[in-house]
Amino acid sequence: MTRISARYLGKRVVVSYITLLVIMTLLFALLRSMPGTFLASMITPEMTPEQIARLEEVWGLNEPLWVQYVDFMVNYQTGEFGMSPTRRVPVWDVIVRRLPRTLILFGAGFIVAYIVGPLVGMYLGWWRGSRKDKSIFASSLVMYSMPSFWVAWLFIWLFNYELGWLKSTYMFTKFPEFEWTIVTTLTDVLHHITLPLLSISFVGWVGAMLVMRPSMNNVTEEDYVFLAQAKGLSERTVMIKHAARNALIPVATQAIVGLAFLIDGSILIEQVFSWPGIGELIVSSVLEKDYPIAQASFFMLAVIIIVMRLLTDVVYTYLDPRIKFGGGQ
Amino acid sequence: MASDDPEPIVEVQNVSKLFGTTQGVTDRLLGRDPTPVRAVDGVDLTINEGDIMGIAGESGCGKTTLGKLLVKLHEATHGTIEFDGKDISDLSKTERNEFRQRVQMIFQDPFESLNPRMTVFQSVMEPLKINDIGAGYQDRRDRVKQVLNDVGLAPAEAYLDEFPKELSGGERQRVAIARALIVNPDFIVCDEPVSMLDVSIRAGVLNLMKELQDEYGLTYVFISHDLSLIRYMCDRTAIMYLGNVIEQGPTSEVVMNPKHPYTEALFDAVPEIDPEAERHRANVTGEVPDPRNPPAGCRFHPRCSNIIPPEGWAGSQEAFRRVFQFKSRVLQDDLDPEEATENAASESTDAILERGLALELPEEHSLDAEASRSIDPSVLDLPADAERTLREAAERLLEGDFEAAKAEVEDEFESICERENPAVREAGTQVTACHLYEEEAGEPVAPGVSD
Amino acid sequence: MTLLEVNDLSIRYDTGDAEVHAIDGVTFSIDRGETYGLVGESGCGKTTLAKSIIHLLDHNGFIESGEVWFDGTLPHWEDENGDPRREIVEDDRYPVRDDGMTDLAQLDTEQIRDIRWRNIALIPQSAMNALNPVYKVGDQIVEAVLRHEPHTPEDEAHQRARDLLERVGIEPDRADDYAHEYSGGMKQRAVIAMAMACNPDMLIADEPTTALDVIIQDRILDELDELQKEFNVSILVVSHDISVMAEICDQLAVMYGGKIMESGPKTEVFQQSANPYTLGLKNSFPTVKDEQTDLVSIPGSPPTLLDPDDECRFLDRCPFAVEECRSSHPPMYDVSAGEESRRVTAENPQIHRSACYRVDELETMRTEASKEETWQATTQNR
Amino acid sequence: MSTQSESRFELDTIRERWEPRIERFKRGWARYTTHKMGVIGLVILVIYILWALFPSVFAPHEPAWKAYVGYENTRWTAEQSASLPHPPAFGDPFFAPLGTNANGNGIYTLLVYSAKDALYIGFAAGLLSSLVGVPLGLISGYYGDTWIDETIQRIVDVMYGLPFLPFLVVLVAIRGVNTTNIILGIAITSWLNNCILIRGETLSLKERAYIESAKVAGASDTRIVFRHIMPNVLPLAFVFLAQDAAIAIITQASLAYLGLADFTANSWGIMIENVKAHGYIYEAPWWLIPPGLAITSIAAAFYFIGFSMEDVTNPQKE
Repeated sequence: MTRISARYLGKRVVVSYITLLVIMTLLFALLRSMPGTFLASMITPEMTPEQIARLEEVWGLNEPLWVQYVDFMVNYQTGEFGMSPTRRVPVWDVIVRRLPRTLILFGAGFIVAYIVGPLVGMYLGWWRGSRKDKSIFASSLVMYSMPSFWVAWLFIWLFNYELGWLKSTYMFTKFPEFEWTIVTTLTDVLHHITLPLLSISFVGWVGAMLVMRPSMNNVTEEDYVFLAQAKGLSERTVMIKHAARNALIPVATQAIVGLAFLIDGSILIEQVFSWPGIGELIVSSVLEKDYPIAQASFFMLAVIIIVMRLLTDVVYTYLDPRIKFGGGQ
Repeated sequence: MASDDPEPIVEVQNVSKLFGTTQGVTDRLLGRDPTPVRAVDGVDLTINEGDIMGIAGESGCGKTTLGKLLVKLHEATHGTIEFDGKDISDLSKTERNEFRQRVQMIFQDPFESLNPRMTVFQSVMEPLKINDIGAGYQDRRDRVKQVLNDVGLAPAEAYLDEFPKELSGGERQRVAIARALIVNPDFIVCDEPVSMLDVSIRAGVLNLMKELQDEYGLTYVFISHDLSLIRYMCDRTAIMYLGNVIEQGPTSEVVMNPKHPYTEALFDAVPEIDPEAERHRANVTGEVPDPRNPPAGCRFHPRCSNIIPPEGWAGSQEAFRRVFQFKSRVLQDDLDPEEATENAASESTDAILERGLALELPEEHSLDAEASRSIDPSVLDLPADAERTLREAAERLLEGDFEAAKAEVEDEFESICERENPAVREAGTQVTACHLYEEEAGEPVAPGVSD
Repeated sequence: MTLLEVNDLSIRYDTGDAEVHAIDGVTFSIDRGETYGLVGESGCGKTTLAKSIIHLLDHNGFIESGEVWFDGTLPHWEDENGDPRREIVEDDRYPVRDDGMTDLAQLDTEQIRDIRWRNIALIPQSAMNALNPVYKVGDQIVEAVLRHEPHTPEDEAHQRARDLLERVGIEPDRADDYAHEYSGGMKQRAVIAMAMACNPDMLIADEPTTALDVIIQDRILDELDELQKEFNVSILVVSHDISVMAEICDQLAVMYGGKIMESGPKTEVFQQSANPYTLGLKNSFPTVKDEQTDLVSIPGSPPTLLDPDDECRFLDRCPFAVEECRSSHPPMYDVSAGEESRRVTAENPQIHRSACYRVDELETMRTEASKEETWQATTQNR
Repeated sequence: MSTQSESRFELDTIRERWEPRIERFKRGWARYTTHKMGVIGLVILVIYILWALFPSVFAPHEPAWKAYVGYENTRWTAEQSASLPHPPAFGDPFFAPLGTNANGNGIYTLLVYSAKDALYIGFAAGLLSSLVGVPLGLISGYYGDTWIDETIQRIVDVMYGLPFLPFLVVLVAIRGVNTTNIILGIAITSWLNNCILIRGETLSLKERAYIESAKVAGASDTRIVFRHIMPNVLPLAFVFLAQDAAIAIITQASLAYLGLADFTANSWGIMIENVKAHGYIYEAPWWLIPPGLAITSIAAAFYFIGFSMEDVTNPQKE
């Protein structure tokens, strides 16, 4: 990792930070333009105007807009997310409890999708135009067309309802009959996570495949692949070591878009499986009009995406030695 | 072919073109400095009416950029280009339209220079449409047919509705020529017009271009890396190296009697079709340096066989060339003491000297004692003090003190070639930019006066 | 001593509706230590021919018929001297001849991989892009060494890579660099070094200098020359550039439309050209040193080779065509007999041969061919 | 004299203009039909378009039809009510080839009547995001490396930092849950891809020699963009349109699932949501599976068409 200089990394962090600030501003504007103030859910018809005014004061809504904005920006960066009006607990506490669960599910989904996708893409791209390629490609497009929550239900119906193999709700067993040891915890989580993970990756891998396949196909026409064949290397070695390794480079770029797609997927999946993560939280809080929570969850998801993009950059430099970040061309 | 009383049609004065000077917002925010490429650097050139002016050079020498400057596809960063007495960077709208009609360009790749979604007719007619020439559709169609016949695509009807992909490379290039000719231009820049064509087809296109020159009264700039084509086509030739024109003059003189060491090397390197021909190999070292960071002084000096020793150099020029290489290698950290001494028989400073003084040259130019990248310093006519300095530096290298080694050689062995960029001077019938001709020519001359 | 002997080789490309007769009944042979040139314009089949020797055709290309005898065999068919074992030679199931030569055309994909690089290495067209950008140059050479000599210790292989690089004039330290850190000429040298990694008997150089500037080209040609002297390797050069060929080849074959039109020792082919196509080609090639005579192009364009007719492939563009040319493509005639106005087919692929029915009228052909009108007349006739 | 020659001139111009295009189209079509996948996609799409245009022809009932009682405004018996949702029935006790939902509506009928909604959302959102993304991509590419490009790219960058679905959820929650807002929301988030890809294509087209050749001939920026770049970019834009349509349909279904949909409309997404809302995921596969398959098949049809077209318009294969 010598190719990526600390200076370059620093610059990327600054740019990411600016992006985050812009997104926060957008978020602020978005939530202030929600119908009614975000106190709507706390205000009951029998409240007096004084009580409402007091509430607004407590929540800082009587300040001028720019003060609210500055407060918001400053508070958010210090993790000061305020109180949840419906749950009456600090938003931070809720988020912190939920974040790891989302990361586990989403992270696992991401890894599976970006292992399976490029692998299949590699095979299809190498055998581009063959019967096998055509049929697998068409089937994966069909998979890509399925609404993920619907797929999840089909899985639940099959593996949980019919076969009873796997769990369909929550991350842990609620009232376990076993002791919590490392082994039981892991098996329990595995029991719970398999179906949601399967549902996310069932659709998610196709995005990576769609980039890998043409990329692989282009690479097969490169002279170095031809030379590798002329060297007498086996087809497998040529395909994996010489072609696929180069074809992966655009996949890293695509991952930035694919990330957002997978986050969308995991929100739906969390909903289906009552997986207690951020995605589930954001939807329920919007519906409950618990705006501080919605706002904070949104913020956390944006942070996840931005951090992941930074990581993608690093992976990119690793994949392509021609790119020397921080120096000239 | 040149007329008796040449009228300049294009005058290029001290023109430079830098690429990569602009920066994005983020780059600016992050304080990245642009490192511009000096694609064309201080070029003076005069092109006479009715001439075919050849511009030759290796890839990356700036010949294509110069061509694009001439047709105003790029704007010059410095300097002026005058077409028919008018500065082309400063044209009114009507003048610009006129310029666009009078000046045309033919591009290298006929597979790229025609819009794949336009028929031959549409492509050739487009300039008429843009410049609003011709009365109505039928008139334009007739003009197109006539030009197609002129470029040897007969019968024209058969080609009108074809798409480029249905044509062969030669046919496409003829369409491209027709497209340039249809507005009746005076001046055409041809950028490697036949380099993508097969040999047997090539001659036809070249001859066609020559015929059309008479017929249409054209002036050409013929850009090519292929020196035999330059020889065949051009009346006058300019040789470019790293953005500079280093020599120009009548083609036959430039070819047969080159003045600049680079020109000489360039022509030496061209293989001969006659298998019996006695040919020299090019006497240069290394490769063309990065145009982002060109050498100081004469751009060619790091590779030059005729690098000029400083006054008071007691040894031979041959020896100086090697000493100068040694110095450059030390300064660029190119001389690795471990590598040098690894499989050497002799003592280590000797080994470094043996290696550092060796040049990688074709057999005919290397010295007898020079084999497998090492040379015995004693065969060189090396002054004693120079050898002492080199040994000092080698000593430092062995100790691993590279800075000290650099300091040892840094201010020694200075050649005028690395200090000063040579001005353009007369040499014989040519003008050339080389310090070798400083004394005999005296004052720098303006280009184009030499005829 | 003959190293490679190609007999009546035909190669087709399957395009779905029709077959492209890329190579049609080509015969030639290369001696050890010899440089053999295949020269011709784009689409004449020269690259296809060279690649087919080690089965590197595109997926829709296949060898229709013919033999490719090569003096060398698979590692597991060899005895300790590197010759094929007795029982292999005698067994009819193996494509090995009594004189120990192996028919490469009959080897399957797995088998030919053992021949590639170990016996026959290749410098591909535009070697500039032939180095994989994501691996260090040295490692790519090591890869070739380890593939064919799996018992070599890793550090020995690395040392060999560095030595090879040094041999072609690259600092050994640069073995740890990536290709993008190399200049154009260095990449070309690195590929040449890689080609020498397993000490092959033969090199196939496909347009080895086309993408290079003249000065670098000059240097690379010099380099190839030296390598050949040092290792006594045969080189099969493929190029469209006649002047490069004139410089480096010993023997030469001029190809057109999937056929060899003229072949023989270089000087004879160039100086006593005996085929209308060669004569035309020479006319259209400018030289830099000589005072210029006018160039003359060959009218028309090359044939598509989609299910071609029997007639001479050059017929459409040939100013000397007679009725006989329509009957079939001419066989290779002995030129020295032609000089004496006799028409004798030549079996020996090493002598000067020409595929033209009018080989017995060389005098007329040569004088006529130097005139521009001769060639223009053909255009007007059609 | 003038009128006659003028009209002739115009006619010729029209002929000259269109003849090559028609020929191109014919050739493109011939190549398109060699893709089995593309043809299947087109057939599916045509079926759904017919469903959308003439639902009454294809559906056995109106959407208001209810099992056992038809269009009568009577109540079910307890027994009848308990049998709902009813599995597929062919005339006994009523005709509903795919069964009914818990309200007694025929699944097949609802399926047919929902096609309109899906197509509307697909085309509208796809078109809208193309209308934003393609011009911006063109501008950004053509003025590559200037402040215009820089600005557009920074906007795109920031937008990519947004989590799409939550953004949509919030957006729809603010603007009110109706189809128009859903379409707007989808378009706002999906133009990014078009913009980036069209920009890349434009950037590479811009470097082609024929663009420079047009410049030397004196062509204006507008002429270059509209005559030389656009025609080469548009086929690609259609490809993206098809993909956007697919994404829009899936997204709309996802929103419906999250409870953000106009529940008065007939929509496949809402049908699935209803399965869950009524708690029949495990018991009524005839209700759960068809709408999902419908969404899958129409999205797949759009993808099939898009990818086949990409192959056809790929200049390297032309």
